[in-house]
Amino acid sequence: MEKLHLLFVFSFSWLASHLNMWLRTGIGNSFLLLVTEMLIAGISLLAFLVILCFFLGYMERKVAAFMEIRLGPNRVGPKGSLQIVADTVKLLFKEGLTPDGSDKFLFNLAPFVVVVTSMLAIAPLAFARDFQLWDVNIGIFYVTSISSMAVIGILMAGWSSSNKYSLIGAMRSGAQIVSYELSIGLSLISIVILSGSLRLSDIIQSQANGWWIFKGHIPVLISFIIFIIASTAEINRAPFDLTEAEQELTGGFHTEYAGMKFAMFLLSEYINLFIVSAIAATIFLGGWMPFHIGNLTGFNHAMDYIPSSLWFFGKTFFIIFIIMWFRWTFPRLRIDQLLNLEWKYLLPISMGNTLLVSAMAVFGWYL
Amino acid sequence: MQMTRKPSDITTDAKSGEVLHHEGEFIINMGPQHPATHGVLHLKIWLEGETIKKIEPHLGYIHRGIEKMCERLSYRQFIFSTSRMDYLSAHINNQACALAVEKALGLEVPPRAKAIRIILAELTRIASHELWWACSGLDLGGVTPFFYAFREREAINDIMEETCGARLTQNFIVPGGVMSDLHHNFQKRVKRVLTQIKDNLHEYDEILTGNIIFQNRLKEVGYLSREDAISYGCTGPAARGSGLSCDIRKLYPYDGYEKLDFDEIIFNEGDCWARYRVRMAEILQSVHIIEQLIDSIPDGEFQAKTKNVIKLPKGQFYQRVETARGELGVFIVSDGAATPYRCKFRSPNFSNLSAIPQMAQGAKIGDLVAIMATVDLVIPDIDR
Amino acid sequence: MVLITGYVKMNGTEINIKKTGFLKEYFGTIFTSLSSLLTGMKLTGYYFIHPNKIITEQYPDNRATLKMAERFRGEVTLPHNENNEHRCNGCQSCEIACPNGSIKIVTKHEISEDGKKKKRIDTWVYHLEMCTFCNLCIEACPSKAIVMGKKFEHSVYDKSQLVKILNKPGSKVMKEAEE
Amino acid sequence: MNISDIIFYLISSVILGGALLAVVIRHIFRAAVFLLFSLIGIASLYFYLNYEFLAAVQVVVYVGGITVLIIFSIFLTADSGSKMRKPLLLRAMLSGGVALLSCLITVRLIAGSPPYLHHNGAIAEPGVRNIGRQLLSTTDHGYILPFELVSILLLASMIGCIVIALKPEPTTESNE
Repeated sequence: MEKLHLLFVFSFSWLASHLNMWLRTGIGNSFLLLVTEMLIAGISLLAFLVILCFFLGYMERKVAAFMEIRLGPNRVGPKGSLQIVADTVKLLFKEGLTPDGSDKFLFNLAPFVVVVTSMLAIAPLAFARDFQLWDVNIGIFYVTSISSMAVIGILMAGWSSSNKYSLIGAMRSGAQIVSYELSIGLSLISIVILSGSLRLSDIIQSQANGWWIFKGHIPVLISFIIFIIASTAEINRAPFDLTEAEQELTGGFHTEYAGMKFAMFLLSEYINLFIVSAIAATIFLGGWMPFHIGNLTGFNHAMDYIPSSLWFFGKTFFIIFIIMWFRWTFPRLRIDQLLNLEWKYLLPISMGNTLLVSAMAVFGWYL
Repeated sequence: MQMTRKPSDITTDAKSGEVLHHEGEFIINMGPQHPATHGVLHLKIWLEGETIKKIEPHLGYIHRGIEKMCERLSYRQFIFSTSRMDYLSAHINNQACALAVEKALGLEVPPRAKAIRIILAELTRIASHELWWACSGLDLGGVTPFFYAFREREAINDIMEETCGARLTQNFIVPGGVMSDLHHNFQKRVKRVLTQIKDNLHEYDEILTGNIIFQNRLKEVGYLSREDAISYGCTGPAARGSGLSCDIRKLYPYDGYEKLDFDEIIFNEGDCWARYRVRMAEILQSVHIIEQLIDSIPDGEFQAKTKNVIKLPKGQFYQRVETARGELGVFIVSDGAATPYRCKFRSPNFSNLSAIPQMAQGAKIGDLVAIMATVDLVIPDIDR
Repeated sequence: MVLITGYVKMNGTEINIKKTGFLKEYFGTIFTSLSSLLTGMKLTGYYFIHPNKIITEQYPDNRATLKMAERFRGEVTLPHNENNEHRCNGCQSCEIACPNGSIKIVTKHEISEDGKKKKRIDTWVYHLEMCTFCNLCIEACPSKAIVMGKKFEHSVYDKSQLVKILNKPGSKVMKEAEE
Repeated sequence: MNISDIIFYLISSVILGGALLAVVIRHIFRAAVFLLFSLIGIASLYFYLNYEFLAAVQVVVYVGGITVLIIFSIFLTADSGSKMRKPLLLRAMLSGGVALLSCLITVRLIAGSPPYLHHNGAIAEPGVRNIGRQLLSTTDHGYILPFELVSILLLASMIGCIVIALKPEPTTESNE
């Protein structure tokens, strides 16, 4: 029966525990065991990120194409699915130019800083039931703190290129990320207040009887919307892509980058996109928690049979799709409008919303 | 904290002593290769932060000497070269040249040719405005509208290809009429395109016109007063957005525009949003004009009889038309020979460009892109 | 519908923004702007789930079925019939009509059976790289010898390949087209 | 030497090396970046000691907040790209002396108090709830005062940035 269940529900936690057992029997030394496990986790994470970026790149092109009544990539591989691989190969073989007047040390460091900061934030994410790299007790706070570092890589890239467009792009990104962090923090805090913990696994567990977006009524819905808007701005995607602003700044902070160094910015953009969507899915949509309706046990049971990883990725890609949908619909904001939107609309509303949520938490007005 | 500027903060030119820039100012060269200049225009921009203090347009990157070239081409030949000026209203440029020659010769154009010319000119105007709409969406960061507009524009270009043989630089007009008669599919396809445009125009409004981000990018940006529009010589939608009545089709009708019912679109706000609405309304006006003509194209000749070698009488001849971007004037000085003695084009974009520094005073870089988008510059027309 | 009312500077002209009470305006703008954004998303979403509306032409794949318009100006051609005859009698009207000298007709004098000297073309040189496809040569040709071809894929690796000789070797002028 | 020692010395060398380079290097932007490395090193030391909350605060306040403000003010100063001139010998010696003195005091403090270094891992894992209570309580071990002081630090750096960024209004061009 247990075996049968596993056939239906492919479980990452089962895989992880068995791997752990196997390694434990094979390697006696605890230090070596730790190193091996870290290596396995790191390599599989890297492989996952690369595959994820390939997929997201393909998805973005196809979403864009279908929204723009065209076909998108359809030559390389089946339905053009290998187009992004071809592009990566092209970028790999391109010359990694370093401009003459640039600060060469910082110029070459910046892409790595950007990628590393985005990769760090992936550690506490729960990909499936009991499958988490690092269940740190300050999960959410950790992610926000790491994402506050992201701006530094962009500032470094923009400044060290010694290109005026890059510099303007970097300045814009600084103003943008620093201010939108506030809204993100406040919208996350509303869920932290309701669930009473910063630990991601606790937050997911608190949604066992219903996702926060359903349990939390309108205030949580508002903070969800604010989170989506602010995180779109935080990861510099259209309509908030003022740092790149192709038509204004010819590429913004990465104007001077080419080849692999440019690919790293692209990589970090997609990782960031995945992370904010995963966080939104975890915090508001219950992470890997399946969808349950009240006392419909039959329906709930059927939902339980869908693997938890599928739930997580389904929700995450739903939010990724929404953010892509934004990008391929809206024109770009101007810098002062961007700041006005944050300081005059999102921040006051999310502050008031936090008050409402606190009241909800104090009086137990949720489910 | 009032402080006087130190002399060391000002950089001056070593030779002329001219003040080049002040401390804290930031000079950016926008173009000649820049995604938003739509061609090889170079704008030298003095910035303070992101605010524009001064703009200096630098021209000449695509100067081909079309005016000089025209002086060695015969009156039949020189029409084609004007297609390469404002390539988005190539047909209307050709029409201007032909009209100038006809005016000089006192040639009467058959009514069928006139009707064909007007229909094609209005189709060109619609196609040009579609492209402008697509590009202004693109300039402001929305990529998707671009493809929606190109869907209709392609249909118009297909009609052009079928009747004129070319999609963009048609060269369908000859002195005294048009080159050949309409294709037998023409009326059917034009009607289909008109319904397609009218059916799809609401999508344009949904994705861009009604969009709050787009509106805020255009409203109260790039103000040009009516007085400034006059003194800079602005014409076309750029000036009509400032409340200046300057539609040549109304003021100096040609080729039978006087018999048609259409409105001159004027908005008084003078900002980018007004210029945007002028063009959007003009699409509908052009559709209206074509609808009046398409079922009642007169029968008869499509070309008046002209001599093999056209020689203009001695004198000076000027003809203006309304292109998609404003007033195009063709000035021909003839010494009685088979080629013009002097040929001069008054192009709308050159004058409209000169108003951009005025419009962009105190604007941001993002606003400059919006201004460039709504003025709708075609760079080869500036340089000629 | 003014979501962001900052940056009100219009060279001294004042703009009157209607005052309808702060809260009403504040939340009104939020709702109107959100609805305007959702309208746009509805449109793109509609096209996303309607792939049958895609307008892309699969160009290199549809070569077999691709049909150019009958008046399409691809290149100047000099049609020959099955007896290797063309209609050009070398009058050079097209060469004169061409605005940018992309046609060069080299003529020779042929002595016909009845002993008369006749002008015949030797080589009909067409510079495709200079041609602007303005159709003036076709218009000018009195004997309708040249027509516009439909071929449009002209890209070559060497510019010299674009200089074409249109009359086939050994070709003659048709009887009915002489003079 | 076991693995935790190796990690400790690695992190410490990043902190010390970053700090030293931040002081010595004469490119102002690079100095800021090395300062950043040093601060990240301190954060990772906290992580290493399982003080996650403190580490995250370190990242948010110092790396995400103060360093970004410093970098911004560097942007706004004129010659951020050129090398700074060499400091006066006297000043360099003076600051070196101060650094040495404070280093000695720290060593003396560590040597004279219960040994920190002999603990492996965390002394205690402070929960977020406890930290919150402690931070905002006014009882014996409450930290409301240091908490407020930290905010003053942020305020000070923000005001500093504004002062640098605020260009004096020129009088010569005011009526152009």
